[in-house]
Amino acid sequence: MSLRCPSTGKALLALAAVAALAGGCDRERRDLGASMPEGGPQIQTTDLTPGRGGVLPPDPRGQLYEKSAYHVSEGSRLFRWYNCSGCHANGGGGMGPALIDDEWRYGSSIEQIYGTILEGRPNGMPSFRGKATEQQIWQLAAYVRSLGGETPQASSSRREAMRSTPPRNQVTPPKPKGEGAPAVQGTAR
Amino acid sequence: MTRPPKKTTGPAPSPRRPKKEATPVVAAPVIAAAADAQLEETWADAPGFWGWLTTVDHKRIARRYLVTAFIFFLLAGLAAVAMRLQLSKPENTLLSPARYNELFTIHGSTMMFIFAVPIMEAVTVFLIPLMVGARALAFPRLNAYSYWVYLAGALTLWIGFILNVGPDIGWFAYTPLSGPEYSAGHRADIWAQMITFTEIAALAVAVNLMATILKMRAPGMTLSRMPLFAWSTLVTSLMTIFALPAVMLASSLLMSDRLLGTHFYNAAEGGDHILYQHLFWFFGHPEVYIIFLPGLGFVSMITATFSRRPVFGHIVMVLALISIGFLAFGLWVHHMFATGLPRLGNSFYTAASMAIALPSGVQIFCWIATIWSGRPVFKTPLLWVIGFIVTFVIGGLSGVMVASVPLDLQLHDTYFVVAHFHYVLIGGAVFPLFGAFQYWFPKFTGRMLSETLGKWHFWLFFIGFNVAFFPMHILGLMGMPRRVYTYPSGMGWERYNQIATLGGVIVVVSVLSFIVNVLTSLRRGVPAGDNPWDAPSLEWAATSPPAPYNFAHTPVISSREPLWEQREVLPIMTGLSTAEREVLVTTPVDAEPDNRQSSPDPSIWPFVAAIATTMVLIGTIFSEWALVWGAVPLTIAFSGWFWPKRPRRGAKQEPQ
Amino acid sequence: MGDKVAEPERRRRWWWIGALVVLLLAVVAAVILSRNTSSPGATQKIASAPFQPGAPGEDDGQWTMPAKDYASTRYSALNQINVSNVGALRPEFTFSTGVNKGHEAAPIVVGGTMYIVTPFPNQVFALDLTRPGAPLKWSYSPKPKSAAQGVACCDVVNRGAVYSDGKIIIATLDGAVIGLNAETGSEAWRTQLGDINRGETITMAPLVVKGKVLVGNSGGEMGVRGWLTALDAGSGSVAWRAYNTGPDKDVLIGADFKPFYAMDRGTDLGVKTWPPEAWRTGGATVWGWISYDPELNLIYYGTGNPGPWNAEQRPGDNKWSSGIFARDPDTGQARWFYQISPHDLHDYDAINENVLLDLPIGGKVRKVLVRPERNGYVYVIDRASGQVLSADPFVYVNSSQGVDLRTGRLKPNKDKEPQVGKVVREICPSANGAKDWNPSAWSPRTRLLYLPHVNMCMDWQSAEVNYIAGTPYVGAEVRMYGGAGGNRGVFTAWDPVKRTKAWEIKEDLPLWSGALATGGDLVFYGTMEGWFKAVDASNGRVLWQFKTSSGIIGQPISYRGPDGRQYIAILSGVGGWAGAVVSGNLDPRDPTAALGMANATQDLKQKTTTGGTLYVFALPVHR
Amino acid sequence: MKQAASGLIALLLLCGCSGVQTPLDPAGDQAASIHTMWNVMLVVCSFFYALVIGGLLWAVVRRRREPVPEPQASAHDPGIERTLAVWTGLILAGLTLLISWSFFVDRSLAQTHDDQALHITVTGYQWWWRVEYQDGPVNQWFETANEIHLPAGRTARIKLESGDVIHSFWAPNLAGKMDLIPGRHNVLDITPRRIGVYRSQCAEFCGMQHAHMALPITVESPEAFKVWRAHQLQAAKAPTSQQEAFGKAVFETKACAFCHKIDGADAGGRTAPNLTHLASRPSLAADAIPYSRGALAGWISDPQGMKPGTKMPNVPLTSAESSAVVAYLDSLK
Repeated sequence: MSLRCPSTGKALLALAAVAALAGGCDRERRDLGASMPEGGPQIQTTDLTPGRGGVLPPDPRGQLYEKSAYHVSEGSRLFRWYNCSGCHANGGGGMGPALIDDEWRYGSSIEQIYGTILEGRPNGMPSFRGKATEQQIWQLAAYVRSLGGETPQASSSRREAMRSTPPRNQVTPPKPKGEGAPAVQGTAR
Repeated sequence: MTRPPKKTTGPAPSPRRPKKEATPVVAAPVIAAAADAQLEETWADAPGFWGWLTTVDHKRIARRYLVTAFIFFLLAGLAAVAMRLQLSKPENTLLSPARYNELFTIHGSTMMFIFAVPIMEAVTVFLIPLMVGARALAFPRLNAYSYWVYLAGALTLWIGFILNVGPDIGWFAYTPLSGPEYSAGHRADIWAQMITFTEIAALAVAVNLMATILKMRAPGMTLSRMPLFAWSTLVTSLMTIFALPAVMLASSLLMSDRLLGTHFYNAAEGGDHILYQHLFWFFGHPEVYIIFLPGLGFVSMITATFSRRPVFGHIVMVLALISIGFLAFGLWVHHMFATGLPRLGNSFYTAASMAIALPSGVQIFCWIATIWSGRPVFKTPLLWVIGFIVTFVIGGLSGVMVASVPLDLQLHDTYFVVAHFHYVLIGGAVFPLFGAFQYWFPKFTGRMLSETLGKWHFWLFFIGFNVAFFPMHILGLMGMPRRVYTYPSGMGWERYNQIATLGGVIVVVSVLSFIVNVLTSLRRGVPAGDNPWDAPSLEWAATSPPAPYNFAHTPVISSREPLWEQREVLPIMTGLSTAEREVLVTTPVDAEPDNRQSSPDPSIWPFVAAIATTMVLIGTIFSEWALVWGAVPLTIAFSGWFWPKRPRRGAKQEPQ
Repeated sequence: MGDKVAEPERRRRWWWIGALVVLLLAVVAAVILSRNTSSPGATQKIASAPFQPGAPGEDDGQWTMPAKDYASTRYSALNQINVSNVGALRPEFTFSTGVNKGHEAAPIVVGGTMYIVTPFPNQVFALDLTRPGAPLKWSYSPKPKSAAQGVACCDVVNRGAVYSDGKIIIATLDGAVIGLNAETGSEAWRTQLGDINRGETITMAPLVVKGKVLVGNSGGEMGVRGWLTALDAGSGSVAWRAYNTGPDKDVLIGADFKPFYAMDRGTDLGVKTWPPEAWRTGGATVWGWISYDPELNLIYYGTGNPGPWNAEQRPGDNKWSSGIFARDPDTGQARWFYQISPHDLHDYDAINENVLLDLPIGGKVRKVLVRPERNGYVYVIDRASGQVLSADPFVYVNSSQGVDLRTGRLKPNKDKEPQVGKVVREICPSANGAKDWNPSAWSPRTRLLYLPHVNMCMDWQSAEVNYIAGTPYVGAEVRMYGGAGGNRGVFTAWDPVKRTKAWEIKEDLPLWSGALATGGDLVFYGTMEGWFKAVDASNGRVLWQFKTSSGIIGQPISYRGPDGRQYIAILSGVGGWAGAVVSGNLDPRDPTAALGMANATQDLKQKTTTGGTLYVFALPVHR
Repeated sequence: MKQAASGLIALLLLCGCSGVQTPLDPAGDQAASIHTMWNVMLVVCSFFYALVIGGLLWAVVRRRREPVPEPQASAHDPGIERTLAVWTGLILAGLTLLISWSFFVDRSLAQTHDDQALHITVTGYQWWWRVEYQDGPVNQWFETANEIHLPAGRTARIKLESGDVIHSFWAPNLAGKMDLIPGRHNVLDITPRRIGVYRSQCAEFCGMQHAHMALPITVESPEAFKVWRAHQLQAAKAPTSQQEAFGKAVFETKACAFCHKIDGADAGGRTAPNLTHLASRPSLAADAIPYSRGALAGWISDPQGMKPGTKMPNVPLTSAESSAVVAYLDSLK
């Protein structure tokens, strides 16, 4: 169990030496309706890029939404409001595929999940283009990432409703980072 | 009006272990200068920063508490000013809602947990050993540990605030808003751990004070001869010990709901949000009495000294204090009248809440009667007492008003209640506190505070306070709810909010004048001598500032006002070792000397234990395993702390 | 008799008492055992089910509709395979459909050809039975829209085709009904009925009555407005459509609508028993079984659950959901309706099969409709008037407290009523019901109804839900688990006259396959692990079983092949709601997955994999 | 010192007696009985305060010119002890009066039950109110948001539920407040008497926009109420102009229909206010802004600007789409 907010955690521990803690912890930052560069991220569903290069750099906004507890919790609210939980339940799946396992048919990076929500997928995933706003799709993608255990849990994974996904410490050890379906990882592998 | 400093005469010969029925020895032979030097060396701290870290002298730690608590009082005051500026005009955009919610949370939490309780305990920790004639507190190292844990808690909250991770859920943090669903991230966890920190510190001090008062009073200071200040501290400590665990339980259960997925406060799975409110307010109401009961102790001491006569109806005052102590635990539900609890039950709590007006009414009568039958000397401390009576009674009466269920359904969570508790807490605790500063500053520092600046400070504070908070009664009656970051125009609230903001500014000016008074008096204040006010209680028998061992020889008490009864010479008792740190333990009721107890030496271990406690508590915010791995440093620190003391190598000197 | 009696004396007395007790026990056991084996007179013949050939000779050996006949008995009179020789049964040929989803269809046999329909993409295969190994004669792929998979609540299933004068008629997942020429497989006509953007799909097997193809939509979980449509079998044009919510003119309720109970009488109840506008997204879909009584000229079918599952969002009786309609097939006009679960709280769709029988009740033979219902009761209803003659639980039920036969109303159990923001625990039976769509079979020989069903309970929490067309409109989180005894499936033989259970077989996994009763006094069913079993119709002893490649949720059939031998056919391929964990590759760590079913089938992934194979069994040729 | 005290009491009396959100201007039975309780409380407490301040002033002024004597031992003074006994008796009498008065007022509040009461369910959400009228047959029930209409003279029995955190329903001119707590079912009886528009505001801290969570309560004559009620039962008016039709299309196809509900349009969202009769409401966004077409346009274009942190996102609409939606919503009287 890594300390999720390593810089702040250590800083708080060394209380005696109160260093200048610049930058702080953006886990909690709430930029309400802040103006973000418009237009969604570049989306690439496959790892195959003919010829050399072609691996897309990660979209900076992805990190911002994924790491922010506020945005992930807003994403979990929208996951219920927009009836995603109707098909995906609390991550286990139903009509739609499971989101808490590590099989990603269309890629597990936040940009690819953004693309899946925006454009929909042929086998039954509806397209939310023009329905959910851009920030909402980012928030939903960040929440789906946290469901899949790809990002640190925003807060306890307990839901107001039934304890559907086990609390963090009872989740079986983190899933092996298997290849799974095509996943465009930002970092060079 | 300075009196010749009283010289404590030297030790009289007496058998090595005073017998059970040792009669106070009257003769006061010449001081053995050598004994004093020996005591000085035994009770001295290590020099420099290491000494500062390892000291267990209750006076140094109390000063540290005072300064730290006062700094956080200023910070919370600035938060209050920022809130007042935001509320000065309707639909203001000075502060964003998120920032305003963080500010009112940190203002409330700091004032309640980090300023009020600790500063009252600081003053009592400094004075109680002196007042009961003891050389030190019962558990000096526990006192040192409590300061460091308190400091850690205060810094957790404020560093969280600076890093924009601060709580924004109110000082009460009701679930489900503070629960995992509606408070993402660690804002609420930081609040919950701050509670655990500050409550550990407060419990430690309460235990310390009770033990000191009950077991270490000077011989002859029977319960009936104990000063009222000691009584109020005793009752406060008792209430602390019973009330604080409730909030620690509430915040720990909240933490386990948030991080472990338990369902204590999850209505869906059988939990209950009202459980949180019961646990919190079972602590919440005794907490406000814990804050202003020491204030009543200050008022009693100041009134007696400046009316030149003991407080009228000592027995009645003590009974009033004790009954407040018990009644305080019987009326917490008046904070929850609007939650839909059974109506008949609420009426019982109305009766209990109103019943507290009886003991406070009696106390007010006794103070006025003391002033009436004494010859009041209008020094600044007495001004603060008079200001206290004027303000606190308004707060008490508005308290009686909101105690009634139907009326509370209109006034609950409005600015009327904000006015009520500021009148009761500032009136009941801060007024006496400033009076106490003015009164005991000479004893703390050896210099007098200036009377003119003191009077400026009082009048500015009195006017500023009433201008700031009285209009809030009206705002509440005009329907303005609490904790709103802004309000619509056209409701008629603008005028009163502007007046309140103006009052706030005046209060800031008055506090500045107080700071100036303190800083200048520290250097250029008139040297105070032992008893500048010719006060009756025992602390004025020690030097100003008192020696590390407080009294060379433990005084023997034969009346409630020792320095007024034995005006010339104070009988003393000998027999405590000067080569080792020793304190006298006496029987609880009759203060008969019982045995001698060795008092722990200065040590770094309390500080290390506090660091270990901090690591555990901060760690649990991020992962539950910190509870497990944190046990290792804790064990090391506490075993180091309680490691048995090696007897001093040198020859054991025969005690004088 | 104090303790002064000598020690040995007392010990001897104890000996006497012990012996006596043992003797007594032996007698009691004998009595119990004897009663059990008394088979209910295997052969005494009283008037068997109407319009149903009694003697094996009369059975045409065909299987032209999934329920075998209009009375939905699923009884084949063929008895070449019987209790004595079933042990030798072995697979004659197999056929892989190439689809890995839930195979709920019943193979259809007409003349020398067998027709099977696969789950999405709903391919139709015609197998030539006259030639060894039954090679493929023709195949037809309707190419339904793939997005339809996103609005199919409980696996992309299809319950089979139907044959009618030269045509094979199927329904596709994206809501089209297609008539195919039975000989060539060419498309005769294709009519689009459902709209996937409103959440409508079709999974049921159509039924052809007097030249009209009757088919209904599914999508109760998507806020669809349920209907039953009749198409002309020849041209595919819509003859009439009866909605199950809304004003009387939409529901085809007219002058001759005479429901038996007062609660179902009134004008425009399809609007009045809903909050304003809520009936437009009120569910009551038709995705189950239809029966037809030629004498009374009435079709009988059930309506699905009201939408959304969160009952607080739709106060009122929510007419005409969770009930049984009787209509005139020619005009569609309703004759009577009985609401089984008014204001249904637990998703008990009333779409199960209606077995039309003539049973001796109260001293005289009455035309009844036997309905083993999802809410846990076996209803015996007079199919002329709609009067409920009896309703007896065949599983442990605590979600309701029985049916008040005077008013016909189901008595709900107050403390099992779900609330928003509160988890209500241990509601039995679970949302999929005591027995879901998988049809039972009736044997006129043993006069027992064979029910393949489940034994499961659930925790339920309601929640507010937005209606967004084309997305799920459920509003509840459910967590199911095995009921008392831990076994999640039961195969029960039920005697509708004595209204008691004759015998039962406890199965580990939920039973999701149909049942088949044959003249050879055998009953066939399949388990979700893939075992295809034949049991003795009289006492339930398992006489033969065969492990197929995947879990069985299909409907077994029996037919006489061109070579005169009796064949048994079954489609194996796990899926459906119960098998969603495997067919949808879900993650059982989330107990609310697949609408709560994942929690009850956490071990299914270890016990079966997906698949899609037709198995046809027969006895070895006489040596 | 004496003038200051009496001045304070005077200020208390004359404060804002009329207002749309004050307990001092009761317009309903419950608020009226509480108002009498307030007056009694004020009188009794002022009396005691006057005594205390009088005693204090006297004690302070009495011997201030005399020389400071030596501190004497505590003399036994029977005169003061008798005064203390009187003072204690006075306090006991005062408390008994207040406690019993409060008990009887509370009993009267708890007892109001009226079998033909109006049944309303108010559900509190983070930062708006759903109001459901549940009288008569089920298809006569209807739902509105952020406003309540009450017929004068008829008791309304309001069931209080919460959809997320704790809120508190408080209409000071009509009745005391009652919390909305998830997992609990509280009930509040209101019997309005005087016709007028009063304001109710959430009184329990419920998060970022706790300040903007209010709703206007219109008390009207029973006839006017019947007209209003019949109007609310009708579905939304079909768009008349082409722009309104385009606005309806935009509303149904963009994000609006995901959360909002309009009976008569293809929009069934339930987690946001029902907009079927939006234009007939006195205010927008839980009484954050008084209703006007311009305010509606401003709100739709930038809700985060007006009410930061609200759950309504800034939906990107072209100016034509936005003005069409505003035209359509403004037509929903």
